[in-house]
Amino acid sequence: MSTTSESIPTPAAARPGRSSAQWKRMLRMMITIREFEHLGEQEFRNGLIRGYYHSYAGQEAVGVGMLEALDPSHDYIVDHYRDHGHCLAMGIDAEQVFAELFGRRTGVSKGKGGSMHMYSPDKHFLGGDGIVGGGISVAAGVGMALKRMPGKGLCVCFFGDGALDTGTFHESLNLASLWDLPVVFVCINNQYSMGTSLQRHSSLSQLVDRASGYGMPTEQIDGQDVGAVYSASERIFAAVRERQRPCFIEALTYRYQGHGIHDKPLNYRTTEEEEPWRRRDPIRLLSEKLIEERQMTPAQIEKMRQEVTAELEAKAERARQAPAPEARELFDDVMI
Amino acid sequence: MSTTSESIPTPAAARPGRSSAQWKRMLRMMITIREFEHLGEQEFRNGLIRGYYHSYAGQEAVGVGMLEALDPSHDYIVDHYRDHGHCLAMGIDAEQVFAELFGRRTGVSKGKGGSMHMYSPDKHFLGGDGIVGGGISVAAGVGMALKRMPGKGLCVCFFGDGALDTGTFHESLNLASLWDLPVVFVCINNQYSMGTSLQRHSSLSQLVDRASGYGMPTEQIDGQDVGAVYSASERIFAAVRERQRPCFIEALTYRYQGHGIHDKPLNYRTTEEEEPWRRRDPIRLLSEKLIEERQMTPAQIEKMRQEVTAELEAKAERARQAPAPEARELFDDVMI
Amino acid sequence: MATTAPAMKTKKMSMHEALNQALREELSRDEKVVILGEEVGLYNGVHYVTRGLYQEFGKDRVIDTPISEESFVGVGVGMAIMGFRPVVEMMRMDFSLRAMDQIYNHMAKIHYMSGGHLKVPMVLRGPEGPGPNPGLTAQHGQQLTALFAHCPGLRVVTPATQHDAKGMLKAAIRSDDPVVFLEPGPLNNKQGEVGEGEYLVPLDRADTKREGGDITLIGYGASVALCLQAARELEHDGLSAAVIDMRCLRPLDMQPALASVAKTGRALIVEYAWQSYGPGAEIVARLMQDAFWDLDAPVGRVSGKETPLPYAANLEELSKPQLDEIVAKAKEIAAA
Amino acid sequence: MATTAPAMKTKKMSMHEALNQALREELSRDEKVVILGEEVGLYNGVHYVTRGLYQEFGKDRVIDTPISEESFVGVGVGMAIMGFRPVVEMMRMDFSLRAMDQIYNHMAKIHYMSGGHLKVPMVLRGPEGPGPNPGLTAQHGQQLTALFAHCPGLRVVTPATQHDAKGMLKAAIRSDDPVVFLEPGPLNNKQGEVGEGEYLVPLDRADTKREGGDITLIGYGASVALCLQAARELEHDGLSAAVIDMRCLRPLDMQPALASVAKTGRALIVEYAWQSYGPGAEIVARLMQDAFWDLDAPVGRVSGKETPLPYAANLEELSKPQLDEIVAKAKEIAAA
Ligand SMILES: Cc1ncc(C[n+]2csc(CCOP(=O)(O)OP(=O)(O)O)c2C)c(N)n1
Ligand SMILES: Cc1ncc(C[n+]2csc(CCOP(=O)(O)OP(=O)(O)O)c2C)c(N)n1
Ligand SMILES: [Mg+2]
Ligand SMILES: [Mg+2]
Repeated sequence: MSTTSESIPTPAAARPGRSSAQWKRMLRMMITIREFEHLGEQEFRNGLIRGYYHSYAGQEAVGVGMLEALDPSHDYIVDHYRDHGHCLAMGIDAEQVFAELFGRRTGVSKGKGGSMHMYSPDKHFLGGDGIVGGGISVAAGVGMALKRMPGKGLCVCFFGDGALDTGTFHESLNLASLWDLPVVFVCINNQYSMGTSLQRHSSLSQLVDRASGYGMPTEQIDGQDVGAVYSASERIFAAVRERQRPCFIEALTYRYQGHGIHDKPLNYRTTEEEEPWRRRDPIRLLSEKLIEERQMTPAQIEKMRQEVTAELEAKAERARQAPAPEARELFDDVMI
Repeated sequence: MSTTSESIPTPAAARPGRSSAQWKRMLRMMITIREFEHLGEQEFRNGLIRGYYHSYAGQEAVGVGMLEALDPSHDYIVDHYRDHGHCLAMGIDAEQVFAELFGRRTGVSKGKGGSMHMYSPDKHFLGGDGIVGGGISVAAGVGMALKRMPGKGLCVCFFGDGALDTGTFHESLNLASLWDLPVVFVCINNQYSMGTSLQRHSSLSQLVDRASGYGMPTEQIDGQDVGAVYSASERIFAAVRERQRPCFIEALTYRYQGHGIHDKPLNYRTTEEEEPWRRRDPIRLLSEKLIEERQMTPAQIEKMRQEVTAELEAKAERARQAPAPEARELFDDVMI
Repeated sequence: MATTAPAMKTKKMSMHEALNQALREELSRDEKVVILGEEVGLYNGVHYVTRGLYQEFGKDRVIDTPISEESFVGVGVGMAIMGFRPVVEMMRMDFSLRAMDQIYNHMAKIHYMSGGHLKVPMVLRGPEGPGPNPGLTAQHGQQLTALFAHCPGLRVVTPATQHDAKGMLKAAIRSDDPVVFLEPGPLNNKQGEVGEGEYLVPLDRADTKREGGDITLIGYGASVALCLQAARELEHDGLSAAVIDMRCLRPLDMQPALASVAKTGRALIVEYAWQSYGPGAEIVARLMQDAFWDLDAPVGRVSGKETPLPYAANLEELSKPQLDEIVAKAKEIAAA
Repeated sequence: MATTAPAMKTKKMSMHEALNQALREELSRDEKVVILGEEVGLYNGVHYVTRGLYQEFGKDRVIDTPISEESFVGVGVGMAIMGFRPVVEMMRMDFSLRAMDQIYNHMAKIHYMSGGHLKVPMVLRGPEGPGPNPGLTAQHGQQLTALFAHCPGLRVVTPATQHDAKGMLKAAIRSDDPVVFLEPGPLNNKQGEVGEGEYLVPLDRADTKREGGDITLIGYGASVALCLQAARELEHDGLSAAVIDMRCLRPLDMQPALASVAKTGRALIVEYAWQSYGPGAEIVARLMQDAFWDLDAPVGRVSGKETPLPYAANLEELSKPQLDEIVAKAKEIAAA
């Protein structure tokens, strides 16, 4: 058994520095996600997407920085329902994600899953999940599997601040610590559980403190700064791999849109509250850094954005043209 | 929101000192429970009691010390399945408890509930519960009610160390803290969750640490020393009443018998491990203190034990003679 | 108590408005009534049922909860045994899967286990099935009616009209039994006439929605509207169909269905639930038992397709009971 | 695959020994098989099913879990989607109420939601119903069969003989579908002949246990023995009763029951489950659909009484399906 006072060490294996190509890749991915969500929300309003739409806009640095640090051949992720951004960052083709949202059989879940239920085992993406906290124990199970497999793979599990109120979060952290599992539990603290602010749903304001009862290292990170996320993730992943022990990360961020597409956040929060977060927009922060360091010019960034948008629009169009599932597919894959 | 570093203050209202009568009452109750369980286990072996039998032997000081500090007209308790001792300490007639165990209609639950499902709202005893952790949220609900009622009543909720592994424990502590409920959560840490030692089921060995994520005061108490339990309870209950905030208590103790009557604890623990706990037997500790302080002689204590046993045997006999429920009662109280 | 007293003044409104009226009237009438649930307060309720109540009755009567379904159902149980009348909302009934232990083992059983000493006058309510909006997908649009209806100790009801929704919810809140009140999701936003002011609709009476001589169509919740539609279609084919709204599933009132089948000799059950082991099976079994000698043809069932709810629009539509299926099946049964 | 190949060498053993053999053989055969559950390891299993396996296969294959049912079922799901074959024990199936979200929303649906990309080859198993020992009371002796059988995506099976128990559990472990394997509690300690060595019993075939010309008695799990007893009694009255063991409840194999009813024209379902919305209702509904014209009398049901399981010995006994009830009902149906 371990104590709560552990901190996460920097193991020898942590890779130093990053290349310009890497910064640009991360910028491009963040822009891709932002523009993807923008197009997606439009298509929802056009009626092509139905049901739920949970935008990742504003939170891009968390997923992009963290998944950039993965070992793509051995690591896995288990996600919650706000999953489009993580799909893209895991390398799933945007066309397949659009196709899923449009209910096409070319979708990543063959049109059966929809927005919250994307799956791509090929890309080591083991699902969005519509149940708050529903994936946390599944991630522990993936950790159990990885521990029994070669390659020192780890599992990154994403969930929101609201998920800390579900019992399974606590059960799973206890299991992961007790069993020494290589799982990184990542709470994306965007300050709200649907329309309920942190103050109104959590007994403690620092969510790292709510994960303090399991003898695993915890760390709060700046979820707006993709570089900070990446550095912390590299260090933490290396430690988890080496020690074969779980850890808990709280990434501080903010969602720009409502909880889902029908939600109007100004019903429960103010523009004054939003403003400082928007000033520290993750895309803006990285853009400014790259401009300042003369790695990119504003024009180059704008060109990147336009390229990304054009590419996404083409993919969306191909997804639109793809066929719906055939009626007989209704009963496929209920059982084997 | 509060921080985790709160400690429990001593409010002005805490009553000082205790009378000799009080010590004797607590001793008598601890002996009553010990002898009750002894008789009960015998009756199980005789076939009169069926199903489950979870003995409280060894843990008497926790319930007796704590419930002695209650305000019987306003406070309530919600219990787990190891509930015979708490029933007696709440003033339920042993005859009714025996009758329940014997499946008689004069039982405290009319013979419908059995060992784990004793209920006596008159005595403010709101149930044993067969589901580990099942009563914890119910206790939070009782706290919600008490908060809306006059009298500054509080709810004491008992559960074992194993219950800390259930999600609902964590959910309920968050709710109780968020909503400022007058609930005292008492973990009776008897070192085992059935046959699984603390080390094998809990990621942390100090259970107070596992309750540290909810912004409520926590305290570890010596569950073998009824005086210590009583003093701590008086102080803590007064604070909970005054502040209208929950708190968490870990009472360190040990169960002498197996988990249930069929369990042989020496299959998973040793007499060497048991020995120091038996040396600090709660009845022995208090007896020694009273003898030392010349409040009682050994002969008086032995006499007390004999009286208690005779009384219990008479009650058991009356319970044996009581009628079983009538067949038509099978369908009574399914619905109103 | 008549469902639509002809003399009653009515007003057109949606089902969520009718439910909202019921809650408002009961909150005003009895201060022991409280509402608990996710986003029921400040956010005004995701499906609008609690709209305005937080503003009107304040945060101590309309209580926003964290995402802790198991435990806030338990809080409801705790308040109920203390004499309050909690109305606990599941944002969607799917999430009650998290609370099944509290529902089955506590809410339903405490009255019996306590030998009738405790009552649990609470209501668990929320929308079920594939609606109001399309695209709810597999974890949000299930109709789990049968899970509740199977459990002794619960009353389980589901209204099919706006008028019944109001009168039945008021009756549910006043019931001393625990009630599971299932709101047909597909009807949430649908308009209908609702009686003004005070009236109750009994919780143990099925309702004949339409008389007919050739076949009896039997539905509950959202499928009653399908039955009525089918009955109109069948008229064109010269078939006169009765429509029975089962409305009260536990205890199940078979009287109107039996009376109708005595005339028609033929029956078809229509339901959104999955067929195998769904509520329709029990209705068939009861017709087998009590109407066998009246039947001129086997009773049929048209149910939801036995798959998780798929996302793609065409598959989702196919997964629901189809009007043409119902009509075709009714004709087949009538011709047999 | 025949259930009892006449040529097979058999040995007399209890059902828990048969299950234990199945587990041992599968653990030896396939290193992807792991066992998870409370007290399954060091403690040797509360109902002896996992006896000796921890010693033989070690703590990485036979894994003791804390009391975290929701989450260790989720761990099973996570391991299964990674290619392991977890066998997750519920100490009693009652406790699976804590895990219903994982069972319904994850274990059962991931295959479908992922468009078939992921498989969930896991087994959830444990004892259900009022046994092996008496006095289990309301929260420990429920038969919740119907809750599982209603859920698309699951296979749900329950053996009635020691021989089937072994062969079906082995088949369940090798199935690529998620399987809920319900062990009849009342049979756990009962002896019977079990085939030696390797054999599988299919998961989609009901079984004719006895041929008969006058009435078809239909049971599943523990009630099959009651049917056989009743059939012997009925012989004295000159009635020849067939007995069908439904065994595979999802998908439900009606073929043997239909074949028998085609001969007898009369049927009676016997079950321990609560009648309303219980498994028997679906069997009746399927007979209505596919055997209506063969039936000479309404199909009857003798079920568990619709109350929480009471404690008192006489009431507990009355709450179960009674032999004389079955015989009387069978005679009534045969005479109708
Ligand atoms: C068990 C369960 N309860 C309720 C919901 C409805 N719901 C969906 S998301 C959500 C809020 C979750 O907030 P958070 O975990 O902070 O994630 P975020 O949306 O902020 O990313 C709620 C209440 C659900 N999906 N599952
Ligand atoms: C939800 C649930 N899971 C499992 C069980 C079986 N069970 C009963 S008591 C117990 C151990 C509990 O230990 P602890 O909470 O420490 O209480 P103690 O018995 O030591 O007083 C277990 C596993 C149960 N009753 N409920
Ligand atoms: Mg959030
Ligand atoms: Mg313990």
